[in-house]
Amino acid sequence: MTEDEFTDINGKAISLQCQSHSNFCREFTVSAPKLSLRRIMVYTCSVWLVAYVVFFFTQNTAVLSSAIFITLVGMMLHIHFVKIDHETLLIVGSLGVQVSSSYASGRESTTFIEMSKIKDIVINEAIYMQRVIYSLCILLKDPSDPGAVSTVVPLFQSSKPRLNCLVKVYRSCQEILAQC
Amino acid sequence: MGQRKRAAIRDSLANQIMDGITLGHQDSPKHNICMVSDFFYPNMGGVESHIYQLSQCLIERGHKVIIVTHAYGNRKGIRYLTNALKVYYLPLQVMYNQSTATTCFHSLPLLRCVFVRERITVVHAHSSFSAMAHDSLFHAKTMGLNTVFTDHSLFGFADVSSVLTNKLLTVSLCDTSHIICVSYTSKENTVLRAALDPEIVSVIPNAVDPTDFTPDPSQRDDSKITIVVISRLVYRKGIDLLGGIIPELCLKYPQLHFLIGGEGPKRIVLEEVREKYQLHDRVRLLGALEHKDVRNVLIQGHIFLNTSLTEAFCMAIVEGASCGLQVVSTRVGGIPEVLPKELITLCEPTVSSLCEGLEMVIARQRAGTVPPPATIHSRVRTLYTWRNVAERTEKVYDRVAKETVQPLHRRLHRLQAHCGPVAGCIFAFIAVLDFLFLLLLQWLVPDSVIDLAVDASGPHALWKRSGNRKHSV
Amino acid sequence: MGADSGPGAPSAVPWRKVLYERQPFPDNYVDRRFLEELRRNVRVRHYRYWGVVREAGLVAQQLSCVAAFLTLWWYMDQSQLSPSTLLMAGLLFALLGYGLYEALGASRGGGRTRLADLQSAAIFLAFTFGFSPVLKTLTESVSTDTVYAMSAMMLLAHLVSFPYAQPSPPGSLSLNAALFASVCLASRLPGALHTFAMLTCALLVFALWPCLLHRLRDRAPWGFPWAAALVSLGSVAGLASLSPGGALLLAVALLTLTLLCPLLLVRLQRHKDNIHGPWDEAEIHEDLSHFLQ
Amino acid sequence: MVLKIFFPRCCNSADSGLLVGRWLPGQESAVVLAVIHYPFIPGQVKRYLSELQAQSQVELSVLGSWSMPKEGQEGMESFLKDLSTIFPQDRWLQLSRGAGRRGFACQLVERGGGSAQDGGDGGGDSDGVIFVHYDQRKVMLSQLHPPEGGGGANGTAEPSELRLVFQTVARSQPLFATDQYDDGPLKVTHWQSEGREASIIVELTKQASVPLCALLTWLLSLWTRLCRISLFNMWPVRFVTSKLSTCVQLSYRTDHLRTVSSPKKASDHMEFMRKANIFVSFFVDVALGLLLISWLYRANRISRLADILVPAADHVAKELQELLQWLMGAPAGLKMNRALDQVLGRFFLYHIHLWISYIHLMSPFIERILWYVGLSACLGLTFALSVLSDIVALLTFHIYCFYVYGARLYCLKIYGLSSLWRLFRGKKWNVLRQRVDSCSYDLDQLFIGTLLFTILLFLLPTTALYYLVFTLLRLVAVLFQGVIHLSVDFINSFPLFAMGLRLCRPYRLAEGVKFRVLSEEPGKPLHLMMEINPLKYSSVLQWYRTPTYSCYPKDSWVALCKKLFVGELIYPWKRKGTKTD
Repeated sequence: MTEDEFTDINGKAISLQCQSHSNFCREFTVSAPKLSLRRIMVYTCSVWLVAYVVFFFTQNTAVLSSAIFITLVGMMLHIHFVKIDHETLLIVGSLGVQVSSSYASGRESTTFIEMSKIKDIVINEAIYMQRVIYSLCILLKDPSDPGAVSTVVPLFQSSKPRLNCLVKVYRSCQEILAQC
Repeated sequence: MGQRKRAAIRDSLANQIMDGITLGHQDSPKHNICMVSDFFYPNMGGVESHIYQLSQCLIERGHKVIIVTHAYGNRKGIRYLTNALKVYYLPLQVMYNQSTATTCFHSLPLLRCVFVRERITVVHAHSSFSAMAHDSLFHAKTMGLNTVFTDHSLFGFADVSSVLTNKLLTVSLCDTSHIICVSYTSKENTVLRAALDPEIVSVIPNAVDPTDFTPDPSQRDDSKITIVVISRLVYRKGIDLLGGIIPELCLKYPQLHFLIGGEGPKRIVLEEVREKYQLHDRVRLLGALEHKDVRNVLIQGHIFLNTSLTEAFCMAIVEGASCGLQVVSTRVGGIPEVLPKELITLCEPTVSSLCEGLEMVIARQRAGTVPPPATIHSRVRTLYTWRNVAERTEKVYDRVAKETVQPLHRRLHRLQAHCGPVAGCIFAFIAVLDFLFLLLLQWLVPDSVIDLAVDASGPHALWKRSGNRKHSV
Repeated sequence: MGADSGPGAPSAVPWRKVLYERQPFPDNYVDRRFLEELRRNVRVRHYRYWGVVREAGLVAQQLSCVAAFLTLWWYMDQSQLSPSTLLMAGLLFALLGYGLYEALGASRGGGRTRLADLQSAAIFLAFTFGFSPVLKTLTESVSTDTVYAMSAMMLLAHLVSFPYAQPSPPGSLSLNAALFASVCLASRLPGALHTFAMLTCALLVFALWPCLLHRLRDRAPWGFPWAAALVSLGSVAGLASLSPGGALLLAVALLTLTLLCPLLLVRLQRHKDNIHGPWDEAEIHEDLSHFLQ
Repeated sequence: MVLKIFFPRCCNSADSGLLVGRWLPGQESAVVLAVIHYPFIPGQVKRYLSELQAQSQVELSVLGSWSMPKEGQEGMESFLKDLSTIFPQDRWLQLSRGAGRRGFACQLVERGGGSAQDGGDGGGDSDGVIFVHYDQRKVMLSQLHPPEGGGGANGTAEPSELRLVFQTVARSQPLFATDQYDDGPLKVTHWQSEGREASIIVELTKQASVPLCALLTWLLSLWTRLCRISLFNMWPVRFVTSKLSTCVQLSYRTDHLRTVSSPKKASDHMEFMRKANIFVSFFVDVALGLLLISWLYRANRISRLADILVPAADHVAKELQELLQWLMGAPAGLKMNRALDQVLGRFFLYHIHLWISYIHLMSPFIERILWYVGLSACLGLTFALSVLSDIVALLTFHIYCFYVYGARLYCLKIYGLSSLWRLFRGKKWNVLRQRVDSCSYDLDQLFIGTLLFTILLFLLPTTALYYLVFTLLRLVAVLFQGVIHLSVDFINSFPLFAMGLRLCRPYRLAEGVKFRVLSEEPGKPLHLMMEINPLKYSSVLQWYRTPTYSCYPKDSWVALCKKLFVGELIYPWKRKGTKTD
């Protein structure tokens, strides 16, 4: 098991954890930095400040309680639906590829793609938010026409690692794909 | 990630980062060229094929070429064409006639990203109708890149709209390093329009691929005489003249046939003429033609007729002549420069003059005094080749690469001095804003964070090298 | 062939403006003959002052027509002119005009018979007469200012869009605008018969008079300036009976239009600077429409 | 090639014996279903297997041997090795679990076709084996999505490996019927179902449901025949029934009941789920309806309702009258044509007058009608709601009429104005070329056209105002009906059963699987745990929503606004198809 430091496309530090369970089963985990307490504090405080200003002018206590409620609910929603803690790619030779992302709240969403459906794993260029970036993608076969690609499943979508990190994962994956 | 598209960077993807040995000849410097235009495949036309063919020949000569255009319908993202020609279809809003809307700023983030990641040294914009081309020139100058512009069209000076566009062109070209025009007439026009120093304007004609347009006399029916017209059916192509020629000649020569390829708003004129004079069997309207079908239509005719009212170069007559047809054309724009006198009959843009010219050619055709198609083809074949165009364009790049791009204060000064007090000040202000926007972007996303792209063509090309390797094995 | 222009050895071969030949000059070579085909002011027409004045007379007389119509309406609105008088006068003028029209038109083109003319006249009269009560109540609830503003706009539109080059048949937009304005104005009049008379008058002034004038200009060119002058004088005189100031203004406007504007046009021709060259879009001078008709 | 062995968790600590299962065709993988313990008689094993195979249509076979060393059974290994000669197979697995160790050891003995030569590579190849542990019960009961035959494109391709595993386990249900504690000739370890008693009750209900279904079917056929009588097929009746939402709901429910009560057994999972969903939602619907009845018929609520209803309708008519009076004046200071305004206003006032007298004629019977209509709630809440919607539609019929008059008048004006505006500019619409051409009109055409244009233009505000007011009224009524329709549709189509299943037994509806790495010892085979990935709630809704006549507005908002502007009649809550047939 090795752990390397890389950066994502915005220059933030991320870490790639490669775990080799056997020579045809590998697990890659890209972890984004944890939810920073400072940012949460800044957001919460700003919301409360605004609420207090409103309260100052309206003298309505409902504003304050709703501000507290909004921050709490917003934080819950954020950690449950938005903030992704780490993304895992488990590739098992001849069985398939499992992509899972776990949210900061511990919720996990997993998809398993069988090897028979996978055409290839490639590094792809894509236009994303006024940028052109590289991303690792799984190409799925078209069931009616085995030569064609029906869908492209992008990997590591929340932590967008840079090319050097992708190349490392890509090579490992290709080694396993070449075996079977 | 809406715009993801497959770009099969495969196999030895990472190798190129490790070993960057250059293969190929080292005699001249190699450039990283970015062609920018709103017009590219799948749109069809002269500019589109010019960009494509020129890029192919430049790749052949060892340069790295990428093309940037806007997204066409579902075709967005990054694609590769033949010989690893990389095309960026950027998601910019199309406003009118396949030209993007421009705000001078909104395209900067994407274009900067492309320029940085592809390590572009020369930005080559095409067509004065393309807003994206002008945008990219503007941004490239802000980023300190060398710029080249190719003008494909002619403009008048008479009406209000041309006065405005000419002003914009003046602003856009006033600090562009070099300009390329497709004919001498076009050069005179561009120099006048943009108030340029004629020294920085080169004339490099368009070309046709002669192998695509070979004659085949067996395809044509010699019992009748067929006149072929291939153009978009719009006013500028003189379709109204054609509508006058058809009844005149058809009444005179019963064995005369017309074959008209193309589509456009003026189609209705031709249909009305055909209905009125009952010429359904002699005038065939083929509708829009694909580029590959053009030759099949051309070789069915004896005479190629071009009725354009204005034309910078006119590839169509070269294609017609290359297929061995007798060419009759109006004497407008750069057309007299294109073909030698023995291959073309030039007429004034009036119905009577064109009919006269056509009758003369028909008489010669009947008498059998015209040279055989193969002779004409062999004469035309060597006139315009893309290799030659690429060679001459390369020299322009070499010259441009030696020049230094003007720093911001000089640029502002030049804008104010050259473009008039009002427009100059406005655009100097916009240039400053653009520069500030660039600084902001550089602070938000530093150049070091942008991944350098894997070269698909050029000296460090990944694909070419893997190809070479295969050969050596 | 290179892009560098350099001094270059003076070549024996003269430069030619052709692309099909490889010439021993760099691509950015600038010859002495560069821009020699540039022409200035190729198609400038030299106007004669009195010719322009003559043409401008048409504009002036149209303006006077509008003024005359408005004068008539004013008299009707003030009930100083009875509708029957106006109708009678209208009938008289119509018959006179028709007679003149027929006399001038030697050949009857287009196949319009007298019966068709009669039919048209019947339709005009019947519809106008039938609708005049409706028209009368039409703008009741609309304020007078709105009606005036709308009429002014429409009359202006009529003047702007009037096909001065070829006034017969009168252009759709100009005629419609004038009729719209006259309907608006007529609906303000005190009675249904007033409305009817006013509309008939509008028809005469805006629809039939331009036809007659056009024929007059075609067939009897000498008579046209006199007719125009007559109309202008008549309208000025009519307006003078209402308000002398307005008449003065109208007279000044007419004089400016007929005398001053042509003078300016002829004078300012000298400052024209138009660039022409081989790059210009060729213009089709022939009339190609005859192939389709 | 990597060998995959799907191994049930319950057999982890079974005694030594034979592995029974199936080699998946075309895949390098085996599914172990059960372990037959020593001692056994080979002939009996073979017979047992062939019986099971006939029952379950799965090619069961002996895959190999399983050894779980215990004290006193030292010689077992060599014995198990020899078993391969008794059960001739192409490949023979030898799994063994070391005492106190978690991992398994695996040996694959391959035999060439026909020859008895042992493949020698069995021993060292343990690296190329993956053990995938699975929970036999969950895999057996779960349904992989998309279900087979559901997607047309997927149905043609051969099933994937996972699907085969799921199929194999699900089909070999008869194997799991044998009880561990039965005194049979063979001792087998596999998943055991518990709670026989509950299953007896289920069985009894099944038995009872058969005559019930038959009765229901008979009743339904009677009802259908009644509906088919030619009297009901005449045009006016059909037209009315297609407009009344109660009748639509009735036919819809009949369809549902027919589906549920059909005596055929559900052929596949989707159909079963559909039936269950319909049944549950019908049940809930009726329960809610009964609840409503019990509330409604207590404390004389019906008569109070009737007392409210008539004055309400009266009040609405009064309000409308006042509105019309207001419109006939100078509403909001707008400049209307007085004559036209009076004509229109009087026309509508007369209509309202008619309406009021009709209501008053009806008022003595209202309570009766309501009483009987209320009974319909025992058929379900949806019926009550549909009846309510119909009543609202009937009570607002005058508004509908006004709307139609206004819209027609306005539409006519707009069309006239648009074509006259073209004439005004000297253009005309070319029908053949579908575009506006320029055209030179005759003098008389121009004159009359302009006259009409002026008249229409000045009358437009009056008509437009009437149209606007009545359209707004109409939209309010439509909105109310739309809300009722939406709720009825929601009750009809919501897959209650599937949702409940997803909530209580998440593994029953599987979207796929997920794997977890169990142990990793170098040199030992890889162990993975296969878990069921339950279907998302949104996908449950998408898969199992009962298809209904959907009554959402089909037009986009822009199209709706455009229609409103040009004065076309809108029926936003009705399906488009109903009007045509």
